[in-house]
Amino acid sequence: METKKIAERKTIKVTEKKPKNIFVEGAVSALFIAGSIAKHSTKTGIGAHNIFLGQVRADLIDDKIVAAIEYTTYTEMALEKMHAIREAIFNKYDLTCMHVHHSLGTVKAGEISLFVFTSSKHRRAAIDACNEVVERIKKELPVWGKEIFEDAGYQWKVNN
Amino acid sequence: METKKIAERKTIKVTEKKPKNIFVEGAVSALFIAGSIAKHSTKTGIGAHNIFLGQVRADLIDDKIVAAIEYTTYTEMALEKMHAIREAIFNKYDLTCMHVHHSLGTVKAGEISLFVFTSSKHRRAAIDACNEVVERIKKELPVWGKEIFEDAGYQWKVNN
Amino acid sequence: MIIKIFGQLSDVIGSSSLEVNDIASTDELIKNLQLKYPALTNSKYRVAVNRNIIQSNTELQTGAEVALLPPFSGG
Amino acid sequence: MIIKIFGQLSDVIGSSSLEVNDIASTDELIKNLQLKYPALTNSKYRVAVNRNIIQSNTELQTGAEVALLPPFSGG
Repeated sequence: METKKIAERKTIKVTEKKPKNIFVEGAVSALFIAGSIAKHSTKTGIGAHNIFLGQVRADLIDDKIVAAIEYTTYTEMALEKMHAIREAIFNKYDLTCMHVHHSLGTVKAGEISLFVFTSSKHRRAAIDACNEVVERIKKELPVWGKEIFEDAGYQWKVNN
Repeated sequence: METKKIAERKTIKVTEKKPKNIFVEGAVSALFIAGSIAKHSTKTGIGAHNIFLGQVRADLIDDKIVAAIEYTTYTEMALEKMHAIREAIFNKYDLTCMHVHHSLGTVKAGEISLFVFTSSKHRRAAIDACNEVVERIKKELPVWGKEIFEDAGYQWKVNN
Repeated sequence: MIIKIFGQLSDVIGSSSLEVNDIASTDELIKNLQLKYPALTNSKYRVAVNRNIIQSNTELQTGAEVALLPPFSGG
Repeated sequence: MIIKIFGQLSDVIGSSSLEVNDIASTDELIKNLQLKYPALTNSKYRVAVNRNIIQSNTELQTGAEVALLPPFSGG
């Protein structure tokens, strides 16, 4: 009995190597964002939050209106890349926490497809980190958006 | 009858001169923020939102912990100043909309006392405008925070 | 004339407003207040006339709205 | 070896994955694919081996994970 107890105590927690999932099916809802904000009220060392939200635009392209964007990704590579971005951002900025959620599948015009949320003691770190994460997500994550037109057809989205 | 109709049609809408109120009593709730985000889903020209939230920190000052901040303002001057900031920001950035809410009265540690929300077609305008509005609010709005300690006493907050 | 007092200055002066009479300018106002409230000399603040911060001595018209503003700490 | 195909390239190739055999390097892979799918010559894309974008010709070991990535457009 005693030996077993010691053995149990000695069990070493294996560090989770799998990167955190950032992908959600469909749009990010306003209530989900509210829940995420509310969770931070116990972290009383935080003085500033910065949130970026990407919303699908009903762009007019050659007489056709974008009704939705269909997102796909190369999941394993995207999560590895996001993990590396996260590490770099936490090394560079004095952040308390950071949360990223990106949609996959169909997100209609007016709905939210990207939610980046950074928090820190003072505002500069939260604002600058959020800005940098958004730029890196757009440039470095293997994600593709297919703009679906209202009547028929589609075109592949181009980031600028 | 006909004359009256014409007269009615000619009525000119008087431009509202009174600046928009930005002050709310107590903390800004996560649900209020969610409602504000949700309202923008009909504005399908928007591609990016940026949100800044100021949260009251439970700072430790000479062995005393900040339990809350009590905000007061010089209302008329603050609203006039905020109106001028709003005009300058809309002239400088290609924004779709901008919303500012600042608490008055008591806001407890962990609660939100400032909510700045900017939206635009492309992300650069929303992000840069939000950043500038936050800096100008901190520097230019006649608002004062009194840091109330847990046990007793207070000190006046200093912005950096 | 009513002088509005805000923030930490209301601690120094012990009130959030003061009534003064026969004051022609902001310099005169400050001189009078410093005599009555010596701690004001060590306080950091700006003066607003009609909701605008003044940069130099300003004449006070009848009905002017005068306020003493310590450093802002909103947000 | 399975080649993963993403975004607009899946339209060009008509599939989201391809099986190829006896390919020793990424340059050889691209040459073969361009012969079979001439439209690929006009497409903009990068090649990832084992989830890292390569900058120059790379040897393909057995079991390598190869993917063709058109310009990203997330967010």
